[in-house]
Amino acid sequence: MKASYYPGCSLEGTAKPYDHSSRAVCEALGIGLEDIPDWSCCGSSPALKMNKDLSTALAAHNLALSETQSVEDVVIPCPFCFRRLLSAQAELAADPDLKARIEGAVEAEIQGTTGIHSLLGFLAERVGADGVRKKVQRPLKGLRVAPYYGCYLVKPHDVTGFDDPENPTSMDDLLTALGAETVDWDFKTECCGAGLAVSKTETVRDLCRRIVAEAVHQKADAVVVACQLCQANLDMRQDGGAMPVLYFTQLMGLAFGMSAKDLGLKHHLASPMKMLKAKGIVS
Amino acid sequence: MLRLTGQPTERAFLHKVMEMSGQDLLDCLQCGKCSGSCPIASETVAGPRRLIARILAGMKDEALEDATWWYCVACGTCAGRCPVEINMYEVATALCEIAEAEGVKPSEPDIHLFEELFLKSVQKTGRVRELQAVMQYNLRTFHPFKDMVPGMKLIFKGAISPKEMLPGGGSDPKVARIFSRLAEKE
Amino acid sequence: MKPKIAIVSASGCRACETTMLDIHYGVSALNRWAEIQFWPFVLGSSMADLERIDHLDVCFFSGAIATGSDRAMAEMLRKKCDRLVAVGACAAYGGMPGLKNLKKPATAEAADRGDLPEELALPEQENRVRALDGVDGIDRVDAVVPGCPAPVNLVWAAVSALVCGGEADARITYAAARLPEEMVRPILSGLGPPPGAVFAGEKAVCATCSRKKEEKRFKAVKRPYQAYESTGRCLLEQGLICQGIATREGCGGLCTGVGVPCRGCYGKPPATFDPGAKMVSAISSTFETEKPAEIQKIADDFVDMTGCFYRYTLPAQCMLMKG
Amino acid sequence: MKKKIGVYVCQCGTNIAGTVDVAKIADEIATENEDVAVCRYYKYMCSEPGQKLIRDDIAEMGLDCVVEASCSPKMHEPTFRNAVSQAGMNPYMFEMVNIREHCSWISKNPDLATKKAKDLVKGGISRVAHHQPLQGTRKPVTPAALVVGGGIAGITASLKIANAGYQVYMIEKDEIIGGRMAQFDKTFPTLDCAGCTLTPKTSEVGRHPNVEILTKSEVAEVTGFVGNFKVKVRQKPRYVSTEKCTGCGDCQPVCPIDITSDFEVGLATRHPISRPFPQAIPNTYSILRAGSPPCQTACPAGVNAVGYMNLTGMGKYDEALAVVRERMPFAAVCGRICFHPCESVCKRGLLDDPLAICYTKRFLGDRELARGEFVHPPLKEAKPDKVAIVGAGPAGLSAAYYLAIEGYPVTVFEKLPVAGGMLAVGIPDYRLPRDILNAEIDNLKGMGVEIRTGVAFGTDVTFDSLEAEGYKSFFIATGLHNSMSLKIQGEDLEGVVGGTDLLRKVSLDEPAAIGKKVVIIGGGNVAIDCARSCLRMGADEVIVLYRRSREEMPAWDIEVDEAEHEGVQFMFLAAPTRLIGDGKLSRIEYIRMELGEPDDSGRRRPQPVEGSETVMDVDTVVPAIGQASDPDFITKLDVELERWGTIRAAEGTLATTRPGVFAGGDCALGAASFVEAVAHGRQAAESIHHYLAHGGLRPLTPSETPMDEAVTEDEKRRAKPIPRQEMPRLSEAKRKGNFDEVDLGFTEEMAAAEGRRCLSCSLCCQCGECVRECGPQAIDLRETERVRELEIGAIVVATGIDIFDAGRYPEYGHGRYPDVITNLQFERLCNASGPTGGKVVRPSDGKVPRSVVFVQCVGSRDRAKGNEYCSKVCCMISAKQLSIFKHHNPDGQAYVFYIDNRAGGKGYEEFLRRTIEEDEARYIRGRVARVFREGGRLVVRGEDSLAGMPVEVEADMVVLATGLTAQKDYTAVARALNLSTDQYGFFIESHPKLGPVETSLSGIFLAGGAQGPKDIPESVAQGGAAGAEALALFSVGEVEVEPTVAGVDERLCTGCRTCVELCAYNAVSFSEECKAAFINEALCQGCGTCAAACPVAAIHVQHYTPEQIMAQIEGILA
Amino acid sequence: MTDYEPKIIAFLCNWCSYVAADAAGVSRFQQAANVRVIRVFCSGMVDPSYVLKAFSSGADAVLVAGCHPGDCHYISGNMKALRRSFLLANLLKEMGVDEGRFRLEWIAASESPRYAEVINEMSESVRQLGPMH
Repeated sequence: MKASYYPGCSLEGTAKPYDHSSRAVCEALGIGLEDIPDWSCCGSSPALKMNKDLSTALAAHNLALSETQSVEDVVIPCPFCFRRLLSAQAELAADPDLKARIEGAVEAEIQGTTGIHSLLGFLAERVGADGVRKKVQRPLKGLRVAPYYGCYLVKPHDVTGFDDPENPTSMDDLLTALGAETVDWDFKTECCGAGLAVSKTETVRDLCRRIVAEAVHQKADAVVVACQLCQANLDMRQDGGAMPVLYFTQLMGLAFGMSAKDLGLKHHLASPMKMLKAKGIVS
Repeated sequence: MLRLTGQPTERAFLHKVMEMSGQDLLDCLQCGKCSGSCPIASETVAGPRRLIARILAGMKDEALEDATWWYCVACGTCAGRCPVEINMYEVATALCEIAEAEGVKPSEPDIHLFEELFLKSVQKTGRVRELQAVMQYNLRTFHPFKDMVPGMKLIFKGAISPKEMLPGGGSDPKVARIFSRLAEKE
Repeated sequence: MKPKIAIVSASGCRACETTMLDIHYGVSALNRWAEIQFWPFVLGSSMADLERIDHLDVCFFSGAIATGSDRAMAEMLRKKCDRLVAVGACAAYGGMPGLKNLKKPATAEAADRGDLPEELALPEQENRVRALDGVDGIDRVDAVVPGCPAPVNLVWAAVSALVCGGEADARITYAAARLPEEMVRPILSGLGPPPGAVFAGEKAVCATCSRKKEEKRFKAVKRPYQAYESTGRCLLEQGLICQGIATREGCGGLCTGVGVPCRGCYGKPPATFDPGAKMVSAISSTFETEKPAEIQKIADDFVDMTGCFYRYTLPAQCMLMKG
Repeated sequence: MKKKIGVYVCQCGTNIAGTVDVAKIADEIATENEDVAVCRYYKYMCSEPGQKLIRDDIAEMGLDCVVEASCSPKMHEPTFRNAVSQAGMNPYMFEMVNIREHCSWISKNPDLATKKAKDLVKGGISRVAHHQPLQGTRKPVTPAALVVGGGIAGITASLKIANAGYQVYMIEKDEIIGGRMAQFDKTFPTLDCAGCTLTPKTSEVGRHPNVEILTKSEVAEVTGFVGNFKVKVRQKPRYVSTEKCTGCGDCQPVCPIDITSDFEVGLATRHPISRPFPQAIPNTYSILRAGSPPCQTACPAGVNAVGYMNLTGMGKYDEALAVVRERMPFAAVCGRICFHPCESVCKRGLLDDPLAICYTKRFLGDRELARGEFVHPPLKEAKPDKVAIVGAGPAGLSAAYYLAIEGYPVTVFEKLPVAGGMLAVGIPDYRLPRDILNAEIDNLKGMGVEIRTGVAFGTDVTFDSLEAEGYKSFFIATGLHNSMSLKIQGEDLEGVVGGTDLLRKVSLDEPAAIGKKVVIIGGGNVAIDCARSCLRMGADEVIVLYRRSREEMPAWDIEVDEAEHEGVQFMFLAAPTRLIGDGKLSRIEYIRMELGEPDDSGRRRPQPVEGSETVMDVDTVVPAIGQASDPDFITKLDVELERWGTIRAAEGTLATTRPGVFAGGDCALGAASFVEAVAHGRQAAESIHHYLAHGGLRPLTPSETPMDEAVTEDEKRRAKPIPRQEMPRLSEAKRKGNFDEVDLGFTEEMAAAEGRRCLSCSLCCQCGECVRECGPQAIDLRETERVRELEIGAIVVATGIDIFDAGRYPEYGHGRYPDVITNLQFERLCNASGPTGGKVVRPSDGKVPRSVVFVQCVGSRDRAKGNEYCSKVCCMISAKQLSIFKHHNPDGQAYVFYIDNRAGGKGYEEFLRRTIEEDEARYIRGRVARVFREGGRLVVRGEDSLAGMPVEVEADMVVLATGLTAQKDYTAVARALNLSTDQYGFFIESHPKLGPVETSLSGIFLAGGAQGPKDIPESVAQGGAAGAEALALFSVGEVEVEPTVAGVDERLCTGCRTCVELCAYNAVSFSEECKAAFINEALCQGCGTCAAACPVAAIHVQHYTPEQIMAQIEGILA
Repeated sequence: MTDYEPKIIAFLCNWCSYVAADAAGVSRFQQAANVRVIRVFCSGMVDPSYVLKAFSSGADAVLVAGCHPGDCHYISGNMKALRRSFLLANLLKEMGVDEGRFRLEWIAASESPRYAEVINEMSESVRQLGPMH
């Protein structure tokens, strides 16, 4: 299986563990990732907020770049990049005038035939729990995790078309396949405050505190995320700083027998190492 | 006091927002499910329902100065639950563009500043350099030591490198051209 | 005094005119009843002769109006004779020459281009082929004998009604022709045929067709060679496009009786509006499927419906081609 | 003669005149159209002065026809027709033109709208000139009403009609009447007890001499017309006779099945045999059954596996075995050799693994054999007619068993020295030990069945000789015992043994010399049996040659697997071409095959690969490619045969062409399975019994409709976490060189565990426990669906409403959290006869809730969820419920999240205020965004939009005010009754203001929620109104049937018969006498399909003739 | 061409499409005023002759609308209309009538918005086609 890979800016920056673990896990699962050449920022929430055309154009620019590759699917770990590219492709298909305008701005024609997937969605749909289970070398027995999907993967549903926006389960299934126990909780898609982290830190702190508190109440050993912004916010803005916030790819990597160091597990503020050692998952 | 006279201009702002956002705000039931769903609605941030109420009422200035759309993180929760399927982050973009075009001063300057720094970074290098943007923001808002402690911890853990905070990096002329082309057209 | 008659043919194959020669005891019999004043085909009469004639009682006109001279002759005859009779499908409905109307005439196209060669200009072509009653200068046609060619028995019925008066042997003639009661009664009482009488039946061919009708469920179009029938069953029920259901009778089901699907040479039955529309309606209503794709498939097997359903009637009875 | 036409254009206030220039039209029409004698316009033509205008003109000017241009004819056509007929004009000389709905209301451009209106008027004028005076016919009315739906609206309508002295048939989908109201506790705004209000009504209906209640019934089809409807009603079985049942309730506790109670909205379970509440009408029990379960449907013999599995689960093995024996006399045999199609369709298999039905049955049989006590139903009184059965195979013996129970003296004639047919001589011992078979056959002997082995029918005995001995009927079940020939060279060589011959020899211990290397040809079970037998008989090498691949092999997988384990080799895609040897076989030549295109059976057809012939040494070849009948025997029977050499036996009766002779099993069916043969045997027994007892043939009783095969939530809940039991097997080492049985059988514990795994997906499992318990013998599990035909004059449709599925709001967590309930569930919690005995407690822990949140508009006013309308009653229901809650728990606090409080009704607003003022309910204006768990508590989040702030409420219980929707099956009802529904599925009334209970179909009326959401008083009012409409019809006693039906002009009809097949009402026939089509006016509905298709325009629908329509087209476009 | 107003003849089934047309009016759904409605009992009543008549009398387009498959008030009259529509369309095509000028639509009584939509859409497309001859 081959796919184009669009890491997005954060995965080059603060979220290197997500990038590394994603690449490693895909390799282990036999998915050949090929980076979009010269990819750029999707515009993220600032562009979406401030300039609709710019937002669409930046996403379209990357779509055009991906269309130069000889793969049918783009896999995107960052949920916001995922939703932006998906949304832009749909907008262009629906509005010929917009398409003409944007194609002029990005100096490329856009076919709009690329399959756009979030990394979680791709693994859930193409590999599935059974495929993941086959690769497990070190089952995560005894690990109780709270899967946290955040917003952009599943909301709004008519844009992303992925899983159930109120109670998604695709990550739960993958984690269960790894041998972990998942918490059935109601904060899977409660917002962490996302991009307000820098400018409205207190708002984000309030939101994150509540999410982590519920994870604690549910006796979770860790919160598992599929988004670098969720990870950064939950990790940095929680009370006590004891609840590890891990990428689902890191746990997959662990179960596939990779080392904690390679997976960047030591890079989190709330360190999972002690807990993982206690469970005998890392030595 | 809102004084209504029946002039067609009373609805001009509403129709402009509807056209730019593609959202049919006249469908709004004012049921408040959006504001109940909104993660950032609070004592101080009105939330989508009241923002729509203001637009429907023709309270243009109040709507453009409403903090709600500055705060909106486009999480999409309200859109998914809305009984008439209004997507609020599309409305937020429309309001932002109108405010920008009409020179309305951002009511939430700090959010505005961060988003602007972010986009500048994209324009300059094609990709955003997060830590740089954050450092610039902290400097510009006179909180240079904000998040110093976790930042240091992360550096200590090797998660981030202090070098990344420094200005610099390559450029992506293609992306810069996208910015300039779109600017030309407006 | 014997009635003065004319027998003429405009554009066409002249088969109907030949039928005039075949009637009853042949032309000699006709001569007994009438004085044939103008008959170019047999007497070698010319237009100049016609111009000299002051008055005619009856004219049997066959052939379609396709040329200027056709039109001129028809108009002149109308003026000169009391009863103008259209004999055969061409004169009655435009006939096969009428199918020319589906395409703009080559002469007209050439004229449009401005390179009409001298020799093509003659004879002068009408823009549209018309039935006798489609000509502007003709306000009425007094009687019609349909068919391609018009059959002997009907022609004789017309001749005897219009020329011979109510003579004794005519009764047998009408019985043989199976003309409707309403038409025969006035003829026999000496009143002559009602205005615009059509010397044919008023039902459709099916009424006299000898074939067995069971149930109409149309599955697929078949060509005669594909449908071998030995059962004597209705041809349409076997998938052949037989127009007997929507064609005026009078022929006695001659073609269908020998396994040839009716082609509609008698034109539409009196109560219907357009023969093609009725063929479409009657056949398609019985398509044996309700799935759009399958209906489409059956429908697409009907080729050249215009040429088929309006083979003899395009100028006169096809509503979309008139005018 | 020219007609004098009057034209009247209505201004409709400003409705028309606001856009359409009415005056201009009137002017122009009057001047342009010479047929128009008068053209007027007026403000309101439909008003009395307007109508008078027309009437006066008709009288004074002698108008022939009238054109009225105003609103839709659907609105006022009857009004104006009345007006003109009052002035002495035939009402059909009138034409109505719609210039309001179609012109003024749809356009803002006065010019275009005026032009359009004028065109339409011109069309009307041209048309009306061709109108003919028509006279409707009068038909008597059948004075009986059908009321569809037994809720409060239907009950009200029924009582009104019945009390006036007319017959009423009330049909109800459920087992009891009362509808939704029966589930309610109290009603708003008076807080009356719903039960106390309703039950007197239900019991009045129940005992009313003029009302017949048909429960569990649905309208299947309605034909006819007003006053003369013919209604087919499909009545599902109750299984409990309403006459015999005394309501004692003894049946209920013995029922082994628990299912979720719909009446209690999932808050309690019930048994399939039950009565929803003690005061229910009909006040008798009934049984819920979903249909024939997949296992039973799949079983050729129709054995009730669900029944015996459940009984086994309860440890009632004798009863279980009795259920098996109802359709399968040989439990132990069947449990060993059946190919159990039941298991592959078992619904439990969709959850984990299917039930081990077959092994459980074997356990039951083995247990009986071990105890040595044969269980069979008591034999009926002995009958004199002797029956001869030819062939002691499974078909013959089964027939013998069931005939013996029926009381017939039965003799079975068997050519072979042993009984059992292929069971004895075709199936090797290792699969079916001989002693098991013989024991089950001996049981039959114990019932008086005589089995004469070694007697060949046709030679030793014949039809004639047996008839002389007094045999009255025969069943031929001789099977297929010859092997099919390979049709290749060398088949007569020594060393070639037919498959069935080989197995027979092995079974009968006859010498069957097989060599060291054996090749079996074929891919069926016989081939595998031969292969495994040869191994056991000492062959060194056994090769199965099959011309297709493993996938296409008809043999069962498990058999092939076992054979492979035991060392049988397989050579696929190979077919023999020649057997070589000099008197004695020494070599076989075979050719490679490849698979080509699929054939008729869907399997890919094997084709030989040219030049790939190979020769192999071999000692014995066993052709096992199929079985054939014995031609010598079968042709002498003097009965008709099928082309392929089997006996022709009629489907359903198994009768042959010789009277009194029946045939079944392989000799009639072709090679089939054991269980199919048993099914035939039982069918034959039934047919023979019918033949002998009643002297005729009757097709067998129809089988039950198969049930839905998708797994339901309730079934998932019922699935006990027990894994499928593994069959203990003989180790492979112990199998060599003997014919010992491989499968060792279930233990009692294993069988019982397997039985408990059954989901009882058919609901009632027909185990018969209740039947055994029922004193008055009121239960008949064999009852089947019936179709009743009723003659009806008027129909009241009161099918009621359904409740919006709250699960469609995942954010509210209904179905996820037990304490988030719907308001209907809350009603049951309050109800004294409900699951908690009337205590308002939390379903999760039975504690009294302190904080209860009511969530409004769940499924109402929500376009995204498809229900844009307001359900009208939920605001009041919540107010009522919180008030009840407060009365139960004065310390509690109720919160209501609402959008707008809709309290439009007498006393409603006052009631609502009281809940705020006296019950101190906190009304929060805002739609709830989410219900979630935080810190172990339920939290309801929304916006208090009046305060302008998000708000969260910690709740002990959340009540969702679910909206009202149309019934789920509304399309079926609409189609059966030919009614239109709106986009939500509510039936459309004839006019929203003036015809709220009438439909577009005269004689069919609406009442209650079927027409739209409404509360009880409105439903009752509408029920009464609908009843009155029906009564009005009955009291007049006749109806005028519109003259707008089709007619044939025989003068034009040519008899082509195009029309005959097209009529959906069979109103058109061909009259051989007139040689023309004939239309039965009583059946004709006037749709005009025939007229449109008639190729000679001989058919026309009155008032819609081609002349009229063509004229209208011309007029419009002129 | 700007002031060209096509004339469309619409044969509407009395039980579904006519009800939808009425309801569209009641709901004031604005529609192009180009359609002239002729009420028939059933779409199965519409003889192809009427369609030809309309065209030959000067209509620019013809719409036949009936109940959805399975919902016919007369059980299956609409299916007869469906069967006819294909052969009729082929005939019209042969005679040079543009494809969009004849349409068969299913419009249920409840589908008044769809009725307005069909009318507007058809008016616009026929306007684009221009006059018939």
